Amino acid sequence: MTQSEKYTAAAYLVVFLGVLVYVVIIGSKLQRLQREVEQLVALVKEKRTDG
Amino acid sequence: MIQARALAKRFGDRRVFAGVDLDVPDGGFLLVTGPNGSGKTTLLRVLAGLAAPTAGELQLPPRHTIGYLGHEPLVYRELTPLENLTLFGRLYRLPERGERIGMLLERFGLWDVRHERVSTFSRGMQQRLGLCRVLLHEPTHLLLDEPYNALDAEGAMLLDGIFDEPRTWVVATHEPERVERQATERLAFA
Amino acid sequence: MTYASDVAALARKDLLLELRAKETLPSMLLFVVAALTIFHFALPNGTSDVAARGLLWAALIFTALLGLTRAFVAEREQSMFDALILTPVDRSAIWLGKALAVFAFLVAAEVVALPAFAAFFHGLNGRTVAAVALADVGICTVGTLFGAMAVAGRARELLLPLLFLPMAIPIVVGGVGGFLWFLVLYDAIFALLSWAAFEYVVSEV
Amino acid sequence: MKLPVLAAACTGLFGLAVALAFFYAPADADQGLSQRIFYFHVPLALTSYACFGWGAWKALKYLRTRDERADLESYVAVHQGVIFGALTLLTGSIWARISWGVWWSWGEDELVLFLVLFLFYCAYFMLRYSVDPGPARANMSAVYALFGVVLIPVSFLAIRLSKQFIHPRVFKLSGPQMTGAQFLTFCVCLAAMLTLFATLYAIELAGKRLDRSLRELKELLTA
Repeated sequence: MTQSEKYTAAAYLVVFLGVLVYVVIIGSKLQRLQREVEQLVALVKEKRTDG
Repeated sequence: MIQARALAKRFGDRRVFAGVDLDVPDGGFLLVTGPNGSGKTTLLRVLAGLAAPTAGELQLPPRHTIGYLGHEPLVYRELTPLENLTLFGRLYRLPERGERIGMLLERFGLWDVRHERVSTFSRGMQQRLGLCRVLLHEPTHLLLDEPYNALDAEGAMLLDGIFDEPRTWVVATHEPERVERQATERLAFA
Repeated sequence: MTYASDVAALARKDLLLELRAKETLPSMLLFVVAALTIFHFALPNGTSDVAARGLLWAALIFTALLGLTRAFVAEREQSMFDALILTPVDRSAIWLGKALAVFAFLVAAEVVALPAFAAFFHGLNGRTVAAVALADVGICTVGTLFGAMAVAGRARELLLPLLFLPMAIPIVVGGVGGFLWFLVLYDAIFALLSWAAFEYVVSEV
Repeated sequence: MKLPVLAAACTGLFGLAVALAFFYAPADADQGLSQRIFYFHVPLALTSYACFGWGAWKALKYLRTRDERADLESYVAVHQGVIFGALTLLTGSIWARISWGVWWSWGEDELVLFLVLFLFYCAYFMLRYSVDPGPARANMSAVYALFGVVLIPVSFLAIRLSKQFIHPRVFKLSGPQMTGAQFLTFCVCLAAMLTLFATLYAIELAGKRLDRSLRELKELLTA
């Protein structure tokens, strides 16, 4: 692989990694939202029992 | 005339107030009561056209007929009373400014200090200048937020006199006794 | 006619406030001369004329930034935006009044800076002076609008340079290169946009 | 329903784009393989413009209708624009490294324009973080996004002008004088990027709306 071919591959890799990092961030956000939903469900249950 | 239907306001997630319905006819007197931080100030700012409601319908009179006085006197501290009132007189396009400014300063006991900077004034004197600014353009609708708060005894007595003038009032206070007799409508904030 | 008199009243108020406080203008004057002095040492002798002129523009942009950061401090700290918005005055008059006041301060600073530049570095040709005048218009129109935005934020001294400097890049290019037509184009486009947009920046209604 | 279709189209187009870029498009005469970066770098730049344009369009819609959703959409679009902008700068600097052996070249108009826009739109987020949420912040963000879009042609013209006195260079007319095959590959790559924008935009928007309604729900429950 010549020098410029390595760089070309690197460029495509950079784009792929960029998108991958973005998807991972969105994934962690979804997990946080999932935890929040569970908290809310617990809250409603707790309100329902002593309501 | 001030009218509102299902008025609501939120700051980000915090809900300040919701479902507020108002009907203040001309000459009416709406008394808004409630503890500090219950949304009175925000409601008055919305009614004065200084803040946008998050939801609900709102009918407001034209801007030049509204007078609003909040916790701040809304005058430039580095200018003198005369300079402040002259500036606002010009911005409100008042024809014979000089007379009216002189009369107001006289009435609120600020005539002798008309050339001194507002920054040298006591809190009570600043609030009285705020009242001069509010009354300068003879608004038909007056929105006062905790008017007695920063006023000294003399200022409070002057304010009592003003409430008898035929205008449409909206007054927010957490000690309503002083204006109880004039109130035609009430709105209590929890 | 009332629009012009509103703008005049507001601009006079700002000049009066400055006359009273005497903060913004002295600091701009000292800043620009100090900056030029520092640039003198920063430049190895015998550098090209373009390099020196480039530094003049850098000094002018940051001096203007100083004035713009101070522009709405009185309105923000004494919540005077509320008072001004309550009046039946067109909101863009508030912007134009303030822009004219800042323009006056900037020109006053330049009346000292340009001769100093001519003395410190090489001479000054008419083209550069014309470019400076045109650039001032662009700086004050856009800068005043962004000043009103920055003052609403928490870290306003940090925010204004971030908002304003990217917009100043075309001004510097036009200035250093002496493309007067480009500066006129920039001024026309962004003065109009700032004039129309100011209302949304100061009031929620 | 829209999201899976978008995601499928996006992956399909990307697969096709990479295949075309590496195997179908004929190698460029002088630049050889490195010219392949062109098929990602330029579409990234154009998509970034599209993001900022979309953000400005939504900003205008917000100023007209004062609808909170438009403010959110404008924010997400600008956010996407900055991400695509960053990728453009990275691939551009790699391309400069191959072609001229330097990591950054002021001679390349588009790269410099992207640097200016990148600085400008990063300040957009500084503005949003430093002003409290509410109509005032939405108004200012909308005005700023509109300024950004007007800044694109103005600063492009400025950079073109700056070439005359910084280091005059004969202009490189990088228009589409590509061969038929190259142009087809370019269009597929562009389509892939735009779909990627649409997909990520839809995902992030859904996430933000979910976040907002969850907070509202929490507030109702705890109030």
